[in-house]
Amino acid sequence: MPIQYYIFLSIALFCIGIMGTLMRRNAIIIFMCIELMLNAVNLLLVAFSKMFNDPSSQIFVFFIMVVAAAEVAVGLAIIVMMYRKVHSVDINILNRLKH
Amino acid sequence: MKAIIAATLIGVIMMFSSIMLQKKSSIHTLIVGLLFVLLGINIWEVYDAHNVMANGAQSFFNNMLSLDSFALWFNLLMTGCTLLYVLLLGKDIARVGSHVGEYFALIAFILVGIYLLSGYNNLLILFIGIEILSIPQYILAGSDKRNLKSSEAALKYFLMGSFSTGILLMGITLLYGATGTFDILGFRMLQTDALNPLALAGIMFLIIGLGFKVSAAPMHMWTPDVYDGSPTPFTAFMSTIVKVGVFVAFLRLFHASFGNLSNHWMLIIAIITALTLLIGNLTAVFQQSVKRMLAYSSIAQAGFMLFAVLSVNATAWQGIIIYAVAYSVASIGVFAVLLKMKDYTYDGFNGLARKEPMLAFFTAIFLFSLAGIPLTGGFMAKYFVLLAAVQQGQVMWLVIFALLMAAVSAFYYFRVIIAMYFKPGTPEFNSEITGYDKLMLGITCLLVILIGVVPQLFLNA
Amino acid sequence: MTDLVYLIPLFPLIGFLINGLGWRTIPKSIGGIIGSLAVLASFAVSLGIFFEVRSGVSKTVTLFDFIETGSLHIPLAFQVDSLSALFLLIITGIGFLIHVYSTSYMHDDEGMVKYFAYLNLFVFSMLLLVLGANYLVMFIGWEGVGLCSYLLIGFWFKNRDYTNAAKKAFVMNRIGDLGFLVGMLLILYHFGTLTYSDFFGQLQNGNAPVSNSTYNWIAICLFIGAMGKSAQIPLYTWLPDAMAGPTPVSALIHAATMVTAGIYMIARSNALYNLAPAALHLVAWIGCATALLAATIAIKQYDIKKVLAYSTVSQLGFMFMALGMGAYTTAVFHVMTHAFFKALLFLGSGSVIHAMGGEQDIRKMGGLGKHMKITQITFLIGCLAIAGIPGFSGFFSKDEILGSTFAGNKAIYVLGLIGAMMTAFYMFRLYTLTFTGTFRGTHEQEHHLHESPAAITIPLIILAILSVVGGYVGLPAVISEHHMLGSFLSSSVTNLGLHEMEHSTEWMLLGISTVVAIVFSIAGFAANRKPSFAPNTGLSKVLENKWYVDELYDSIIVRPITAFSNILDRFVEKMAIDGLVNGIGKTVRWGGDRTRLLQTGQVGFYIFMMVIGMTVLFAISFFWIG
Amino acid sequence: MDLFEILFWLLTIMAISCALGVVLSRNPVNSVLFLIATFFSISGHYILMNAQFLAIVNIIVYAGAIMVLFLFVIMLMNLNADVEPQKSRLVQFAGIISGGILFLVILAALRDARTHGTLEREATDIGLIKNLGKTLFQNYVLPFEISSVLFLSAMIGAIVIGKKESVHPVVSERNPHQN
Repeated sequence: MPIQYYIFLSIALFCIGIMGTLMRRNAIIIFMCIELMLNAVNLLLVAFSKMFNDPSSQIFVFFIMVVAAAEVAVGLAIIVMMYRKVHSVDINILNRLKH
Repeated sequence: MKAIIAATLIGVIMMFSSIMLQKKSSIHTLIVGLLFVLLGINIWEVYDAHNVMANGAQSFFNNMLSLDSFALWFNLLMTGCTLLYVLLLGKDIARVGSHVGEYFALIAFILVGIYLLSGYNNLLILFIGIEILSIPQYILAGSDKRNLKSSEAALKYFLMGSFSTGILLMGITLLYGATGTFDILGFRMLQTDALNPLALAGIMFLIIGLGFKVSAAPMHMWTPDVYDGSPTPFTAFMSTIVKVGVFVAFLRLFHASFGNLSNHWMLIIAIITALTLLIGNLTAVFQQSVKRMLAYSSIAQAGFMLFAVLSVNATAWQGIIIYAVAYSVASIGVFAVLLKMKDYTYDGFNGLARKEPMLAFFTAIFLFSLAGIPLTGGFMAKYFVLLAAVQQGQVMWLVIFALLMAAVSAFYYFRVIIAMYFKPGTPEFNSEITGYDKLMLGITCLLVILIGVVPQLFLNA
Repeated sequence: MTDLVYLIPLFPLIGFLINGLGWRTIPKSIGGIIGSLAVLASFAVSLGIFFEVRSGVSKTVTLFDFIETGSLHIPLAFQVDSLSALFLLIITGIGFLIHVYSTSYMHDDEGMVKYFAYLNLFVFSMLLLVLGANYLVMFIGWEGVGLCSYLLIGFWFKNRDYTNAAKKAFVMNRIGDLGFLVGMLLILYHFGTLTYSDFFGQLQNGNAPVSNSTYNWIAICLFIGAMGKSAQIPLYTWLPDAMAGPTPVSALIHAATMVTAGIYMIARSNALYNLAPAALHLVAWIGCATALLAATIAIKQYDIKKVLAYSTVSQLGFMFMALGMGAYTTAVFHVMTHAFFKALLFLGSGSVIHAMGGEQDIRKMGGLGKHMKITQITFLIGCLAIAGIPGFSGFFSKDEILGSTFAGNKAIYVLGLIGAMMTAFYMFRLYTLTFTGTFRGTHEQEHHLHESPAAITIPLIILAILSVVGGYVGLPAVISEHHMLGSFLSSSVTNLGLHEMEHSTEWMLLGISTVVAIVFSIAGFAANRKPSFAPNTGLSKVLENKWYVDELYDSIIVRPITAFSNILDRFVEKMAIDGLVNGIGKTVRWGGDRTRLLQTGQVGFYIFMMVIGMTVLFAISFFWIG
Repeated sequence: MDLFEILFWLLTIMAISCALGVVLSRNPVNSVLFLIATFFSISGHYILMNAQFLAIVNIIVYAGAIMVLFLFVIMLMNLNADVEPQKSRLVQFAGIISGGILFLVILAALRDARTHGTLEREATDIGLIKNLGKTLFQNYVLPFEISSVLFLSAMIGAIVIGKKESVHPVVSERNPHQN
């Protein structure tokens, strides 16, 4: 099976993630779309790992998951903090900082 | 390597310090002491590197990290800048919120990230380094919990930052797909005449991802909002030391790995540079708040630092060091003064020269440096990076454009000076300006001039 | 002695540091003495170096390395040769006199010590500019003088106009500096060095791998820098506005320092300009246009300092005319004589303003000669010198300039001659309105009129003597075979080959200049004997006037000239040049405003912009480059 | 078309349609569920490519831990379709268009990628825990150690951001442009 299949699948998932970040207003959904982008990357890495027969990219995937977990902890904390203040997770209300 | 371990330990110690120590001032004293120790360790490492290895780089852990003399020297300078930062702004950091020990711990962890970024040899370390740099920044941005702007800045920074991390990762993956390695020296095997599209796409994604972190246009839009919303002491840190840390990572990757592919990415970075300079400078002219002006000007300054990335030669490395130090020191100085002021608008500075002539004088020197007036560090810094670009020789149009933009930059920096010296008014201060403040600002000022007069001192010859 | 050259800039720097750091504690008189002594010490060293250079010494003193990267190596080095030695003398000598003058002039100002600190910094920057052995050091001094002028012009910062003038000066200078920087980078790119000796050496060997157009471009870029500093079209408007500063500062800027920087730079780069004929043409024509434009504007001005300011611009135009002819030593000669008489005139006007209690409008003066004899006589000497009356210094240098233009380009010669006419005219207009006739101010002012103290008059007298004898170092060839200044400078400056003129031609030129100067001086004097300042002098009023000569002068000379002057003043300066400068500012503002609007505060929009940017960059890299 | 390919296409269609479900569904809870489904199909791909360990980790860490966290937060905030505001049609359209264009551009760029690499059908053992563990602790021990710093900072972050600010006199940073 040519590697292109996986490249295209992964790019497709990645772009769906990007579309999601552009289309949604809910911060949590946006964050989820970003997780989707990361998963697209993971998938591609695993495919390359198979192609090169090299475990190092699987290790990389492992680290991406680790980092994502840490990021989720911080990110959800920030979102909850924001929610406690404005009782909404709508990013469109975040425009006090414009000038 | 010792410094990385030491910085981690400092972070851990600071984590516990807020439980152990009751008074904020003792936490401040502790971090200053520990940073001095860290500086000592850095100096030791640099000295060691001079003695033990003749020009060779020390590589660690299967070539994950290679601390050559450049990296060690850069780490030393950044530690020095952080120390200066803590000395100047320590009290203001303590005023942000109640988790003082934690803030300093995060700053120490960010230093670990910078150490990794200056010497990484593997894209995995680049990725982890950038994350170690970013996650504490999200937290610092949102650390002033009484202030909605701060939370807003944190959320924005977080969402956009993780988005750009995704892009960075995609770049790394595509490069891996083209070469089968994460080792940055392994990318040298890419051929310039028949470049694999996977590699080219990977490089593009990397440019975008790293460009976001250094706030290059069009990935810059988070910068003003985040820098404006974050608590000012942390804005000072994020816009200076952290940013130049990422620049070194940028430089390292593009020079060591993609140096011979420069005809593929040079134009792209040149376009980005031009856009960054244009947007940063033009928008900064318009701001009414000095803090926001500094946020925009940090975009403009990033445009100049991009010249170092553009020009693949030895001068660029010297340029980035000088730029990193000159820009960081002068900016931290301005922020230190800004933090003293009650009113962050230009009008808040009216008449400062009458009331606090020393303060005004120091501020003027810092601003001169940022605007690139000769005999200050900023001039030498700009000179070095532009020199590198001229030696490269392919982007003369951009150099001329950059000079034009440097002229524009004088507009907004000098507005502060005009307010301080030429306008009547009585500025109000947040806190009393003590002799200690003046002393520290004086030292900072001296450093700025020293960089401008004897830049060789700051280059590890 | 030449090894001690670093002392020359060091003394003013020390003076600056002492006065600058202690301006709150140091008493006024001490601050003035420190400032003056610092410059005097530099003058002493400069004198020593001058004599050594005269005996043929010329060397480069390197202090330490600024930049050291691979092949490139830029030291902080000082160049000691005849050109820099001469400028050193002018700067420190006249600078010292101005310092002495300032001790009295600024005595009532509360910020006097700060003022002296700035003054010393100014002298320091100028010395750095002149002494540097490479373009980088020159540039550092170059920016330095710009900065100091900004500080000094804005010195009396209570008035908002003054800060605007300061800002204008700074921005105009920045534009010029930009040109200089680009020129510098071009040199660096093509020749890999910024050091004069290396650069000129490569030029003279003629084996530099660059085309003629490159020489021209570099030369033009450098000239843009000179345009900014030396106030040439279109970057001159800052200079008259810069009159907002204290009068001694004007003297310093106009006579000894700052504005001569451009001349110095081009004279220094003579090896480059000799290879760039197109650039030389540009220099000559810009100089010529500036000389004429500024002279016509000067005729209409009523502010004593504004007249002098425009006359400086005009005289600088003359110097650039000489430079454009490749007669670098001539330009330097005029720099020297101009330094003497312009310093004299400015200090004299300062004395007048002092006596008038701050009044600068010549319509409210008149008859001051009765009250202040020394000022009057010295001012008259200055006027005679600048007008080019034979025997005074300005005559020799101006004649030499006109001679070179006659040999090089007849059209410029004619225009230059017109400029010289107008110079004589407006200077005597100024003199007549100020010192002769009856007093037109208030009684209170008249009561207050007095001669200035010795600290003011002594510098005036010294400068008056110099204005008379200063020209004798460069006698015309018909009078003396030996041109002292020319042969002194020949070791460092090579003039473009001039055509030897026949003696008869030269006598003729001398005669023409003399006649022009005298006739128009008298015209200026006569036309303003009985001044009337009605904005529109109706024909009836002219007819009423019984002075037949006046009427003649008025209709033949004065009215056309004033009409022309009005046009230039109103359209060229106000609309074209100011419009251009303001237009740039407006464009910047407009663009900034637009980009500012993009900052909507919406995360979604920011990411959207990022994605768009990403798409475009991808498209460029794959479908355009690759 | 053999079993391998059938599985590949099945998982691919599932992944893409579930990903679209994440983006398009109005109810946040549905989005989370779609995302979990996407992760499952991606895990399926991992197993196809003999990355068994990662497949398990992906399910445990992502679907099991991270997504549950998301779900908790969403439940906590009581967000549902009625509450969630929608972007205007124009913005949504622009999002789809720009994302689509980016996809097409990248696709066109990589169309003629000269990597004729293929994925072998034979099972390899690089994805086994034993192999990965060896690589991790031989070659990648530095990142492994260093990521502890990351966790420490994330932990501090949770404390700093999550903990209520203690009430004590602090000089608030006043900025006239705040409001």
